[in-house]
Amino acid sequence: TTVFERKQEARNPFYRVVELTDTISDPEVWGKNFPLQYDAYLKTVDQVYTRYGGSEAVPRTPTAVDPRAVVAESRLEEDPRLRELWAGYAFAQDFREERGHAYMLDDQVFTERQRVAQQPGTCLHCHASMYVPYMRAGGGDLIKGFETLNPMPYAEARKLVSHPVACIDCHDPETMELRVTRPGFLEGIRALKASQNVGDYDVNRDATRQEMRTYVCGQCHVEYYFKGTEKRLTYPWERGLLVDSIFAYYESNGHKDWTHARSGAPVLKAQHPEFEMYNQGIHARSGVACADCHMPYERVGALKISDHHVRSPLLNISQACQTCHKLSEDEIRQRVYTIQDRTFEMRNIAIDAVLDLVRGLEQRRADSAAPAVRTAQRYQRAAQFFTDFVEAENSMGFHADQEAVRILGNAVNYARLGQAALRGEPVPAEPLAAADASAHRPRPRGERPERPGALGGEGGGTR
Amino acid sequence: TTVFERKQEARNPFYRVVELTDTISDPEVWGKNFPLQYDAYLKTVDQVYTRYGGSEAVPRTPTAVDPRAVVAESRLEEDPRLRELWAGYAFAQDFREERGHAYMLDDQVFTERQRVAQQPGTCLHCHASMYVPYMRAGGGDLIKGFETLNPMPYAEARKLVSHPVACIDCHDPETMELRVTRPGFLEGIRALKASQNVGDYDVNRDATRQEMRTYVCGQCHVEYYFKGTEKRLTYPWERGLLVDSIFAYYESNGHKDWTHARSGAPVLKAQHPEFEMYNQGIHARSGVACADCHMPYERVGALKISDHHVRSPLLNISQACQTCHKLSEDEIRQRVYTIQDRTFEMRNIAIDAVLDLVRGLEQRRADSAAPAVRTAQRYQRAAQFFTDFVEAENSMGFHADQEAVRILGNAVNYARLGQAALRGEPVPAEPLAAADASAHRPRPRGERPERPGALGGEGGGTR
Amino acid sequence: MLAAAVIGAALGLGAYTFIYAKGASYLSTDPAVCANCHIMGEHFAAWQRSSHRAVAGCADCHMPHDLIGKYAAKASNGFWHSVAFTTGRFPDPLLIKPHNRAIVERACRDCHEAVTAAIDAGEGPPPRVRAGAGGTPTGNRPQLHDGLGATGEEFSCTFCHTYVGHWVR
Ligand code: HEC
Ligand code: HEC
Ligand code: HEC
Ligand code: HEC
Ligand code: HEC
Ligand code: HEC
Ligand code: HEC
Ligand code: HEC
Ligand code: HEC
Ligand code: HEC
Ligand code: HEC
Ligand code: HEC
Ligand code: HEC
Ligand code: HEC
Ligand SMILES: [Ca+2]
Ligand SMILES: [Ca+2]
Repeated sequence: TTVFERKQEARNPFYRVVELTDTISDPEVWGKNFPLQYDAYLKTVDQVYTRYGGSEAVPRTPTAVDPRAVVAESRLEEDPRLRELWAGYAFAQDFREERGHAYMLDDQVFTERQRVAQQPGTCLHCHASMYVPYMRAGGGDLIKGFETLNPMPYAEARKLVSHPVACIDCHDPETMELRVTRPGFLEGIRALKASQNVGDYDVNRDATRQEMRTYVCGQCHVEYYFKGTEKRLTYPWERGLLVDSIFAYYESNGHKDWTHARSGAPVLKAQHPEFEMYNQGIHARSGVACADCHMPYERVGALKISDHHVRSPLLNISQACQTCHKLSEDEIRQRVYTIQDRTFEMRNIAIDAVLDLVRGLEQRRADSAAPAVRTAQRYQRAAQFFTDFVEAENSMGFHADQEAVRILGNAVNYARLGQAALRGEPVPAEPLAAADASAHRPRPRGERPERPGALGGEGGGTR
Repeated sequence: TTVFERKQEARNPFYRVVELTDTISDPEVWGKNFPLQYDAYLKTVDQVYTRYGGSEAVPRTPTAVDPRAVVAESRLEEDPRLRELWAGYAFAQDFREERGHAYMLDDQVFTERQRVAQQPGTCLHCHASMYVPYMRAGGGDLIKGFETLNPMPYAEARKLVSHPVACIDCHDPETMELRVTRPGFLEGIRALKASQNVGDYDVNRDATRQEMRTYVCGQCHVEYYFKGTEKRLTYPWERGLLVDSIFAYYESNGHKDWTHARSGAPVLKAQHPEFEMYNQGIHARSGVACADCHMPYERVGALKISDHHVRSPLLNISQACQTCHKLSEDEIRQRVYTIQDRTFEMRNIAIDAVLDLVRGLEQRRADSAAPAVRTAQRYQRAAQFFTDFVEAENSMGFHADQEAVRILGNAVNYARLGQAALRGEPVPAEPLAAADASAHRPRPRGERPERPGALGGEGGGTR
Repeated sequence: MLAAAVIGAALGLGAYTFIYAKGASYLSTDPAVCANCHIMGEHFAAWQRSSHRAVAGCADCHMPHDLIGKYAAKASNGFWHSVAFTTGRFPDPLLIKPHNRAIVERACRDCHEAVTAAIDAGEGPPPRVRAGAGGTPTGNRPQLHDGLGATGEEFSCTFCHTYVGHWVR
């Protein structure tokens, strides 16, 4: 190519080959207008791993029930403690490292978690291109379609979808502007904003472009649960995004994901709270969006486009980080690993702590009615959720480094208090009260008036 | 090059009024040549507090034993738990928020810690201008002077000094270049470098200018202990600066600061490990020095000079932070408080955890010979040191936010294991082994080879 | 021989671009012409919002202030940037090269020596060689000292004042 051509290129970003409408799910069609983005999008089949992320391509012999020839590594084999941690729940059966978007539909269909438990159509909300299917099922009403698919048996609902997340799920076909198409997020963010006294929040109307670069990911990379018999997908954000607020929410409605097989406690499982954790981190605070790191702008010829090969930024450090951090790739990688290794250390300590409590409770299964045991169970519920909140989050602490370790520190403390409860020692009835229930609470320093005028003492500076 | 040679290149900003020599401690004399720095230096008598730092000017009626009319707030009154934490040690008697350099000598002389315990001359190393006194006592040999003063009774050694830290302690009188004058740091950093396979390290010869901007502070803002009967001031860095390495060092030589009055455990007290913590933080990693934040450049007239009013950067955000962080003062302050509040929360949890263990041990004082109790005591020693390492560090976590919380998380875990030991449950004999002693240690992910070539799976991108 | 061919090609190519793409603009001092290359665009935009827009143009910071050096650097940068631009082979995002950073460092001082006289020795002996590195402060930001050795500056203005020219973050 010559500079001349490059100057041409710069003037017209793409050629409109086909007319895109609001009913075309197939990304291949969209790809005709946007070949560069489409080619990158297809690359999400690649499997490359980093120290804690990416994914490992593990070959397997396809079977009738599971035709996959390659899967991602099993997290259960990597750390058998997880089977004990989730005893009695489908996750103890099969839990793997997540991989690229291209696999989302297959991996959901063929996970053994489908065989050990009856899953609802709700699952598809985050594992397929749902915009068109929802609109169809709802006769043009997205929410109605959502409500129709949720309660369906998974297998039945599965027949209505045909692609993993596709262009139409994040883009308006006419303007190509970003848009949120997921009822779960539309309702979740609205509840969150309401808790911040922002009424009637409509993300597609009120969000800034930079916010949208995060919200489109927040459609799926969040903690969730199925509400009631309608199995309505719900994001527990009514009280805020902090793990403490989310746990308080579950305490208030008494929701449990399952009863722990060994301790008998009514427990919770956190799932991929990337959006929630990211929001506690320095990058969110600095206005950096998911897309800035996971879909960084790349120079293709004269064009700057968003890299649609969504993946670990550690596999693309120069574009993902060096725009803002003028450091060597190696130094940047080391900074991430330093943060992740610290988190990994505390994660391991926290899992041990929870399991110690579980074993203590197991020995007391007989008198599980005893108040002491009941209280200890509540502490397990807290310790377990807090531990899981970091374990299930996929950046191994990077998205909010100090917060991740704060959460794990609290988890260890809940486990400690649970064991104390088992011993019949007095502990706060409410785990969430523990952090504030210190015997000798110091005068909160924060409450001192800020910065009074300077006051010269007698000094000694020159004596 | 020297400040004076700079004359050739530009208008020399300084008028050489007096001839400075290596025997002039009095900063007032130096101030004749450098009035701007001297005026700022005198300002360290100001007392202004921030949420967790600065200091509060508390008036008191002078007495014969303690003539101070103003002191800093008592940390013991602020958080009475500290009396229990340090039961049996001088710190349980009197421990205050630290204030400006101008007070260092008086505050050391008049603290009640002097009355409840016999202190050695070593104390002065970091509380006075020592260069000239050491040189005198050593007949021109700094180390000899150091060794002479250390074992002296404090009151006697006190007579040999006359100023708080002064210009001569950080500057070469001829070139005005920074220099390290403290034997404790000279020997400590040399031991540290040796552990990193850097032989014969001479800080004044080998350090870069930017490093010196940190090392002059590292002369005093560090963890320390008095070695042997010679009371030699020693910085425990032989194995590294991490709290884990420092604790391992104390385990290896069996050093204890005192025997805990309530648990009978041989415990340690960490003191102001600013240098150690800072080195685990992102700023150290980015090459930012103590002086960059605590002595930022300021424009005075036509000149920019270093602000010698050493203080909390939160009292001077525009100079200390805004050159690198283009954010509002308010946003910067909030970022610091967010980090500090998280650290403060975990600090409070950790102190409670340690005290729970202490009470458990107290009830078992009778059979303190029992192996279970002995083990529990070792865990108290670990939990207590880790907790103190953050409690005693003066930035409330800011210098290394994630590391501070990791340390506290480990402290809570040590307390938990100590209580388990008391119950006779099996725990690792070595507290430091606990973090690695997990029953089911996952395959360290780090050990997977880094980034193998991409491998395309069967995908499903367009199915 | 092969090498020669490659160089020859590079020369031809470079020369072509140099002329066509107003590579000659490197010999001018009008910021707009640096922006001629779209990849310089964001810097141009950022510079227009910077504290120096009114007082220093690209060349004031990126070109040596003495005549010979100025044209040498312009020619070399102009030529190589042209080659790189045409072949499309260059890092994205751009990272300043040590020798060019040294030029910038020098430029700061040329304009601000009076202000910084008290804190900066200006040109002097090469900076102390750092023993050890490891976890030591400056050890992890190599580029902080890259190029400084070349001019003998003891420390880097841009370490703190990265924003002055054009902050593209
Ligand atoms: C400042 C950069 C940055 C931002 C912003 C960011 N991430 Fe990440 N993310 C990372 C890094 C670094 C990792 C760790 C990757 C690794 O360990 O290989 C990561 C990991 C992940 C992973 C696991 C990736 C893998 O390879 O297994 C997911 C999923 C993820 N992030 C989603 C998100 C979402 C959703 C958001 C926004 C809510 C977000 N990230 C915001 C940098 C970022
Ligand atoms: C709120 C969105 C959402 C819902 C609802 C959801 N998932 Fe996922 N799922 C994700 C995200 C995001 C990932 C990737 C991150 C991760 O694996 O933690 C994922 C990963 C997976 C994986 C691959 C990793 C693993 O866990 O082995 C499987 C399998 C899976 N989901 C199955 C299901 C099933 C079954 C359901 C319904 C019970 C379901 N998902 C519901 C968002 C969701
Ligand atoms: C998971 C969400 C997601 C999916 C799926 C997705 N995109 Fe994007 N796309 C984005 C984001 C985020 C941006 C950046 C938008 C911005 O900066 O405002 C973007 C930008 C674009 C742009 C604008 C130019 C650019 O590259 O920044 C085009 C064109 C585009 N996408 C096409 C596609 C096509 C074609 C597909 C399907 C093959 C697709 N996108 C699938 C999230 C997505
Ligand atoms: C429709 C739901 C959905 C949306 C929208 C979505 N993701 Fe994902 N994402 C998933 C699922 C499900 C997986 C796991 C797929 C699997 O393991 O089979 C995943 C996996 C990932 C991974 C892991 C890749 C790897 O190699 O481990 C990253 C990183 C990621 N997503 C980032 C993002 C970002 C950034 C956005 C927004 C630009 C986004 N996702 C939007 C559902 C979604
Ligand atoms: C769009 C700009 C931007 C991008 C892209 C970006 N960062 Fe940052 N990063 C920041 C800002 C802003 C801060 C906060 C500190 C500051 O104000 O300088 C920060 C802080 C950090 C810190 C220090 C905070 C901590 O937790 O220790 C690390 C480490 C970091 N970033 C790593 C990364 C990595 C790795 C990537 C790429 C995956 C990345 N950043 C991408 C802007 C960015
Ligand atoms: C990046 C900026 C930065 C660097 C570098 C830094 N500090 Fe600090 N330091 C702070 C902040 C912010 C605080 C919190 C002040 C407050 O809470 O009011 C602090 C607090 C302190 C305090 C307590 C101050 C008070 O007002 O009570 C001391 C002592 C201290 N630092 C010493 C050091 C030493 C010694 C070094 C180098 C080894 C260092 N700092 C490096 C920013 C920094
Ligand atoms: C000779 C020992 C010594 C040296 C060298 C030293 N300090 Fe201090 N520093 C002290 C002592 C002792 C105090 C406490 C004084 C008191 O409370 O009476 C103190 C207090 C402080 C405070 C707290 C001020 C406040 O308002 O709470 C800060 C900040 C501080 N030093 C920073 C530094 C920095 C930065 C350097 C290097 C540029 C440095 N110190 C060098 C011994 C030293
Ligand atoms: C290695 C250097 C060093 C040595 C040795 C040292 N100090 Fe300090 N001292 C400091 C620093 C730095 C501070 C300010 C930071 C802080 O208070 O945590 C300080 C603060 C103090 C304070 C004011 C705050 C408080 O604790 O009430 C007193 C009093 C004090 N020291 C007494 C002593 C006594 C008595 C000794 C000897 C037993 C001693 N110091 C030995 C460095 C030292
Ligand atoms: C606790 C350490 C410390 C003490 C005490 C100290 N200085 Fe400094 N001084 C510094 C540091 C750090 C710098 C910055 C040096 C550099 O950037 O290389 C400095 C720089 C200077 C400079 C060079 C110009 C400038 O402002 O950067 C002069 C002159 C100076 N100090 C004079 C004095 C005088 C006079 C006193 C006594 C009144 C004094 N200093 C006390 C640490 C100290
Ligand atoms: C000389 C430059 C410099 C100075 C001065 C400086 N910083 Fe930083 N700061 C950095 C760098 C570099 C990073 C690492 C992130 C990055 O690479 O952008 C950082 C990161 C941070 C972060 C994010 C890391 C975290 O732990 O969350 C905060 C918060 C921060 N700085 C606050 C401050 C405050 C407050 C001050 C003043 C007391 C200050 N900084 C002074 C350069 C500086
Ligand atoms: C006031 C001084 C100043 C001016 C004026 C200036 N620059 Fe720079 N430039 C710098 C500095 C400093 C850096 C190095 C930034 C870094 O990496 O720390 C730089 C780096 C660069 C880089 C390398 C990429 C990067 O971001 O580091 C490019 C390209 C660049 N400048 C182009 C320009 C252009 C084009 C102009 C005019 C529109 C310009 N500069 C004007 C100071 C300046
Ligand atoms: C012919 C197109 C073109 C013009 C005109 C141009 N640049 Fe560049 N510039 C480039 C390219 C291509 C690169 C990347 C070269 C590389 O990094 O290998 C670059 C890189 C740079 C860099 C960073 C890399 C380095 O070599 O340090 C700086 C600084 C820079 N240019 C400054 C300028 C300034 C100042 C001007 C105007 C006087 C200018 N450029 C005009 C094409 C151009
Ligand atoms: C062509 C002359 C020139 C060059 C080259 C130059 N400056 Fe300046 N600079 C000025 C002038 C004129 C001002 C505005 C008047 C003043 O504040 O002194 C200024 C202002 C500043 C300011 C104060 C405003 C601000 O942005 O905070 C800083 C800091 C500064 N320059 C640093 C630098 C640095 C660092 C470099 C090199 C990367 C540099 N300058 C290069 C002339 C120059
Ligand atoms: C360690 C950080 C640091 C370094 C290195 C540094 N500066 Fe500064 N500079 C500052 C700070 C802080 C200020 C004060 C800003 C203020 O007063 O608000 C400043 C102020 C200035 C000003 C005056 C701005 C005004 O108020 O008009 C100029 C000009 C300047 N610096 C240029 C330089 C030059 C040239 C160099 C290299 C020789 C340099 N600086 C090196 C931190 C630094
Ligand atoms: Ca993964
Ligand atoms: Ca203080």
